[in-house]
Amino acid sequence: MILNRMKWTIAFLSLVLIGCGGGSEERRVEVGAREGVLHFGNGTEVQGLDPHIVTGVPEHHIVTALFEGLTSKNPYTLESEPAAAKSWDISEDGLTYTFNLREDGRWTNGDPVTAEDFRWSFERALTPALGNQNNYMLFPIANAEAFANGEIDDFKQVGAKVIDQTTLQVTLRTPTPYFLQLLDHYIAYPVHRNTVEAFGSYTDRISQWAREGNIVTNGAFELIEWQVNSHIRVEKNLSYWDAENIKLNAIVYYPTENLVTEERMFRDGQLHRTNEVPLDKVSVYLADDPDRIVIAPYLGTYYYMINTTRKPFDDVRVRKALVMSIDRELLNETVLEGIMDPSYALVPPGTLGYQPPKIFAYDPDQAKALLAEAGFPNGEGFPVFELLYNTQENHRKIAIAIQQMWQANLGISVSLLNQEWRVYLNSQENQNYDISRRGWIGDYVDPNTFLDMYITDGGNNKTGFSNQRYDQLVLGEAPTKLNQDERFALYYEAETILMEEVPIIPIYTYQTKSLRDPSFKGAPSNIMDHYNWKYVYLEASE
Amino acid sequence: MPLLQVTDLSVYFHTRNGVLKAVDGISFEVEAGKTFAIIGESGSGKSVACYSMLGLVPMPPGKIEAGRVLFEGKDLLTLSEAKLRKIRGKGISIIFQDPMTSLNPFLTVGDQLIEPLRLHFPISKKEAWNKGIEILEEVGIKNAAQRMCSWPFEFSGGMRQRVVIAMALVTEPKIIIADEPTTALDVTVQAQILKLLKELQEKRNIGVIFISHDLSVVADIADQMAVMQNGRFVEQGTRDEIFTNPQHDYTRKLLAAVPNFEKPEQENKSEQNLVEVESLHIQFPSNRGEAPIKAVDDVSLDIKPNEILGLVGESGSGKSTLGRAIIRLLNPTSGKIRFDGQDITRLSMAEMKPLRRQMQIIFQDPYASLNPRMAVYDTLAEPLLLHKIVTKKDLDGAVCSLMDSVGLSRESVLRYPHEFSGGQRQRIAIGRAIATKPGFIIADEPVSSLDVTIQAQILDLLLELVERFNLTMLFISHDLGVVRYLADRILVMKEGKLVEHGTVHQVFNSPREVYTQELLNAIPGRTLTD
Amino acid sequence: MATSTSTESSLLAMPKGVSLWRDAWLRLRKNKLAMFGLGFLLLVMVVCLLTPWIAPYGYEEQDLRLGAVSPSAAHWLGTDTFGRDLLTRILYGGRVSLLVGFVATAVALVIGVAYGAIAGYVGGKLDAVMMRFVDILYALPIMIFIILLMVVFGRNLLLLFLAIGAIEWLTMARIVRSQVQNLRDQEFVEAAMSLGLSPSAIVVKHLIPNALGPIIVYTTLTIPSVMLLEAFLSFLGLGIQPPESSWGLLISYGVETMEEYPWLLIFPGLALSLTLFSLNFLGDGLRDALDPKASRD
Amino acid sequence: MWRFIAVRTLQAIPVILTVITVTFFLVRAAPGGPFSSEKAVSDQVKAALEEQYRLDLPAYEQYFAYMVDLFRGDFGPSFNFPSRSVNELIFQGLPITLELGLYAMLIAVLIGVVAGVCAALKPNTLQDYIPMSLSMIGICMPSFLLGPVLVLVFGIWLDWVPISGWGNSAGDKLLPSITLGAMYAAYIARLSRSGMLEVLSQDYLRTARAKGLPEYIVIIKHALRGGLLPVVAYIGPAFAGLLSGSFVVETVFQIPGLGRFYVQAAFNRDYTMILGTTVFLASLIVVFNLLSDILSAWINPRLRYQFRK
Repeated sequence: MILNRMKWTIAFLSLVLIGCGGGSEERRVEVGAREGVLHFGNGTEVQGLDPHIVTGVPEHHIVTALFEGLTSKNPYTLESEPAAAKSWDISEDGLTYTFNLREDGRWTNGDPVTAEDFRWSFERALTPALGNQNNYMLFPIANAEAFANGEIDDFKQVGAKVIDQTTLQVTLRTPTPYFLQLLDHYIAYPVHRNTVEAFGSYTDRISQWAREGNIVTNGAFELIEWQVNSHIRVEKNLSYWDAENIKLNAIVYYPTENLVTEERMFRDGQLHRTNEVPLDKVSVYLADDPDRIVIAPYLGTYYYMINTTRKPFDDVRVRKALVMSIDRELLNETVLEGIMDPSYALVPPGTLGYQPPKIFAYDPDQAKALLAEAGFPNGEGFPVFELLYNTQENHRKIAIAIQQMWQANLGISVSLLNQEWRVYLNSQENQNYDISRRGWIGDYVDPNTFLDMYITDGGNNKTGFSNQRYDQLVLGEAPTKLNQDERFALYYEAETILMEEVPIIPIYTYQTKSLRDPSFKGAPSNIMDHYNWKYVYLEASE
Repeated sequence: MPLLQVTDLSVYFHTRNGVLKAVDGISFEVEAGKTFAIIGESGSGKSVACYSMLGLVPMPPGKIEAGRVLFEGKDLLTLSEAKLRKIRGKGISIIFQDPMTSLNPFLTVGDQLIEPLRLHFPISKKEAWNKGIEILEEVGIKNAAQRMCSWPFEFSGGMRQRVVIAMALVTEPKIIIADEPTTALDVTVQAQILKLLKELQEKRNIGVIFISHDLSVVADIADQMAVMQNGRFVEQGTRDEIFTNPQHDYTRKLLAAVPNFEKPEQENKSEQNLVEVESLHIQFPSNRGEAPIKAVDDVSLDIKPNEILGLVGESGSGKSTLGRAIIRLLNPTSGKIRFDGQDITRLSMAEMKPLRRQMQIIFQDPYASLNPRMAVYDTLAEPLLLHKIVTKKDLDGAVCSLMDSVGLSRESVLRYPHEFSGGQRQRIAIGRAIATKPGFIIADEPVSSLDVTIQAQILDLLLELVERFNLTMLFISHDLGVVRYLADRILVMKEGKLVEHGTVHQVFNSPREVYTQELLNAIPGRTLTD
Repeated sequence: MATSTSTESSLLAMPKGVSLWRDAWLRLRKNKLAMFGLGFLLLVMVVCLLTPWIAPYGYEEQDLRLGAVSPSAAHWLGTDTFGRDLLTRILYGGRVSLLVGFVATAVALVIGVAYGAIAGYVGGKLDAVMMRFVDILYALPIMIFIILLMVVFGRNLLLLFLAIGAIEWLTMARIVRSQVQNLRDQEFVEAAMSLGLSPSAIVVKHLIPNALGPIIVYTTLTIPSVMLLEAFLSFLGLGIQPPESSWGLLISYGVETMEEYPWLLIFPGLALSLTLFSLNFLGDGLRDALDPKASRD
Repeated sequence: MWRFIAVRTLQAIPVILTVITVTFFLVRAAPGGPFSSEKAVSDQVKAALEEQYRLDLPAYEQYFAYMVDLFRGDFGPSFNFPSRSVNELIFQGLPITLELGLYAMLIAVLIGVVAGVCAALKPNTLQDYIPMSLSMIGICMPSFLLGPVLVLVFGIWLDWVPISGWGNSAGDKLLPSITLGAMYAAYIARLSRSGMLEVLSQDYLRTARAKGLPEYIVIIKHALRGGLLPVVAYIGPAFAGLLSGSFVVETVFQIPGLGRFYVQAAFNRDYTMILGTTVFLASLIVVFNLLSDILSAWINPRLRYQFRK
């Protein structure tokens, strides 16, 4: 009697399980393609939308849709294109840029976009009280650095002048060929003054202005909905001056921290594009579904930095031995599924045609010899040291492989130290590490964004490396050269010094890898992994 | 035509270690309005016989080997489960032994009472509720309507048994099986319950099967009787036949076990008291609002060396609380306690330790007073080692001699409490109490939950130990008959106050208090002794 | 009662005081399922102990070219994405997981039982304060607590086990407390008091043995949850550092590639669940063996 | 009854206050602050950041300022999401996690009790071993394993059920609830089995049978109430454990619940968010312990009697 009552409840339970799942209704991706709504996997959750406060790449994808700087980047050539500024002209000495704004530039609340908006936005971005972590990118503007460090407090001395309502004149500290590229970074985007000041002082980080319902923007799309950890939806901004040429009706961004979950969502047809691809799945997609996976070079280098202030890493021979005993080809073929390019220098090859020097190669015997020369014949007496990396699937795999290579080739033992993100950053800031993983993505397409890191006591130089000649070349001579070839020659010489001293161990040049639905068009892969939302469109595949 | 006719019923239990013949061919009849009593010690199969008739014995391991049980023309043993259920609780219902556990603690009394009604008769909840109130009043529960909604734990033992009886009667059954209904109750309450059963039986002309191990209880109410041993009726007949000339020696042994002997007067010359208690007050905080409960209210007494003082009173009179206070298991609210001349009222635990050796206690429930996970050896060895009475090496000898002195076989020293019968466990508890050779022992109702025959043996053991180790004992009990057998002097306690004291002879023959007289009348089996 | 014929001398020779465990062992032997459980556990422990000698490969030994291959003659259980032999990884991982399981549970057991027994026996104000302290510990954010411990004390396994143990004892304390509270009013406790036993003796000799049933059941539930908590922490980078690993960690990596390399998930999963099943059967058997009444059939 | 609730809530206040204080300083002791970033940051910028979030004040001053805000019910701004306040994020995340927890516990109780009662009715037979071994799976299979397996089988291969999101498509609440509930179902199965075994040996069941009640009424009406007391006592504290436990499920199924905020905050050193979620966790623990005590009292009147003391 009691038994069949139990059976009855179990039967009911399984019925519920079957009943509620319908057949495979139309996938979200197909619906999106038809309605022009892009579903975009965006990586970690976006911290905010205020261009002068946020820092990460996920924010970049959204802010570039909502706001528009003076220039924008052509996704195919990465050249600067007119955006809020109709046109501009540069003085011969390359120091003065005059921008002519569009008359029909409008904010979403109808106000016109004026030169004063840009001037005031530069001032806000550089005001020390705001604590903008990206403000160093505006330092090429005359006196910008002095204003940002609080040495001067009158913004009039800074080289940004309003000529008239639609003309803005910017004067630089030294001629900077890549300055136009800086202007399409969101640090240089305008913000709507009245909106910002309606919600508190313009230097308040904690303010409600940059949220759905309050935010006023001047870009191709406007913010409709933002549910934290769930999704952000932006729709075509009809009052945008170039609205007719916008092909997408809406974009929905999803926070997809977990690579594996993101890949499953893609396979379930919920995303047009994923932010990343788990390494183990790369070979599967390359084999079975090649047209859904896109791998493209990326302006970034994955390297290890060595703390040269610590014994025995102060000896350049030890550093050279470490660098030469890593078989990058093997590492690439196996652990990295053959999709990354081994790198032997800091600057990624082909950055606007610049080719970095290649001084060393994989040579375990010479490495062993150098180590013996340095007093550690096949590794005896070499202290156990820690290889630090932050918790992430790919870093773990690479670290394990390299640990094995050093062990096999040099006979030295390495203990892997896997630290949680903030602890890892803290260890790096206080230079409390032996060897640590490091990655750097260029802010703009120019060797300088890499080489200016390792000047003596540079903010990002945590290796203790210092070389006068190097500083002289990067800070002194290169910026003065207008001609690109001359400048690149100086950079080449500087990088050669860097690679001889080897405070860093380059491992591979970044490649972006993402899964894409065939209907996702107008987003060519480029080394900045930059999406220009005016070019992107969806084609319903038959 | 008898209501119920049972002819050579036998029920065997097929367990892993062989077949146990619980009931081996018994036959009897029950007439309307008459009581058929079955007497036997625990384990004699008397309960199994009655329960198997209603299919309440789990089969397997039990199995009805043979027999016929005719009730209203149908043989119960061959009925299907569904048909048998129609009779259970309607034609025949049962009153169980321990009221504390036979009521569902999670349902109100009313719900449990009307349950059989709603099951067997098509009547509405309201009607059933009223019928329930009626039956509660009939079994003597005051303001029954209100009590219907209260919970079982809010009733005293006696009240609960009345509810169980009401539950059995509410469906107006033809036959009631009463399985030792009063064994777990105080003597006075037992008397009231037996009187109630008698009245209800005559009023409703019900046939009653009364199971018991206590001849004196059965003497008052049985019409027909049978003495059962190891599954068989060794003797059967009317009450007078059995009591006047018992044929079987087992029956004679049962009759002899009824305590009616009075301890001869002994003069106790020593002036000096072992224990003196002066105006002792013990109060427990009641829940908010009402005044604190006065468990012991201004009691003074003294106990002379190797005297047995009987402390008698109903449950709830505070006698156990007094006992525990004297050996400082409880802290009294006020008053003085002196032991062997020393004031021990306010001693700290450390200071009490040496004295602990002097005084010990024996509890009522043999199942709860021994640590289930400690072998008998360790239970006896613990006091010996704690008070360093013997050294490690001759510990075994001491334990064995203790076993001998309480009459237990040495081989069983390594076994666990659950492997012993109630009587044997009480012997272990006594062994533990005398291990430290104490001067003073408190026996808190040591025999109340034992069969009558076992009771007699334990009482004899206690008397022998008092003699041999010249102990002084405070014997607490609700049963005057037992106290009379053992005590030199008697104190009677009622609601925390001492109402009477005197020698055994004085109290039994010329009680001064009305309450004491009531207690005396409640002793079962008066008809036997007079 | 069956009469035994052992003479008085042999009877007395037996060690006293440990009879509870000796009897429990006699009863446990009769329970086939518990014996299977105990057997399998011992097998796993012995194998894990001998790992350095019997493991076919070094646990760090990589063959990057090989990558992940399914079970073959060379590698009985196949290899992981680094070409490391999975069987070796499971053996070494077993050492860590069992160590975590038993040490952390032991810590939880000792603190939990002591804390719960004191709170249960003393009762009143102290009990209320102690229980509120437990509530506080329940509410503290475990993640931060672990991050702090890991960073302040550096990277050793023992520390990880102690940290995990320090989290798991809370529920054990609660269970022991309610058991002790029920037992405290039993008459055999009053009898022990009247003997003059000190409160600590009463708790240790009388109360805790009678609370062993639920304690054992909960212990057999703590071990799996401790192992999985270790995996969760290591997965987040707060626990075991590569290239070492534990069953939990192997499973969490296996999950990510379960479609391409299913054996990376199945074998560690089997190892863990078989061990936990046998642990569970042993636990049930032990609880019945320690409860003299239960096993008398 | 109300007096008991009042006493318990009074007792809870010092508990929650202590939790806040301990967490407040514990969090600051952990290395790496909310603003440490990969790119080097100039001192002026760092000073400005700290000044905006009052991190430049000495710790105890920060503490008092925080407590003053707290009493006004303001949990402060989230460090990690500058344009959002902690209150807002919690009120967005909490209902979702509670709903997930409720469904999970519902499933756990349903499966657990059925399995436990089945096993208890015929101990040490197949009908006992099968449910108990199945429940063991719930213990051995952690949510970070069970979740992906369910998604793979039911979500992708069979495509019966959506594999992510919460509430925006039918049936997307099913898999996460099962994943979270599985472990609790295992515990509840074992608890209800031992609870039922204990009750089935009681005398009052024999009384019920003697009344002629059919077996299943005896079990459901009389045995179940007493048998499930240990389960009720377990559910209270277990429910509070759901918050941190739900992190894995929320990550695997893309659910914007509080569990995810809770762990994100820990990793981002979002002090105010950590404190906010911890305060809610502490009050959840107090509330659910209280609820389970009240429910136990509702079942077991003797406990209700103690309330009046």
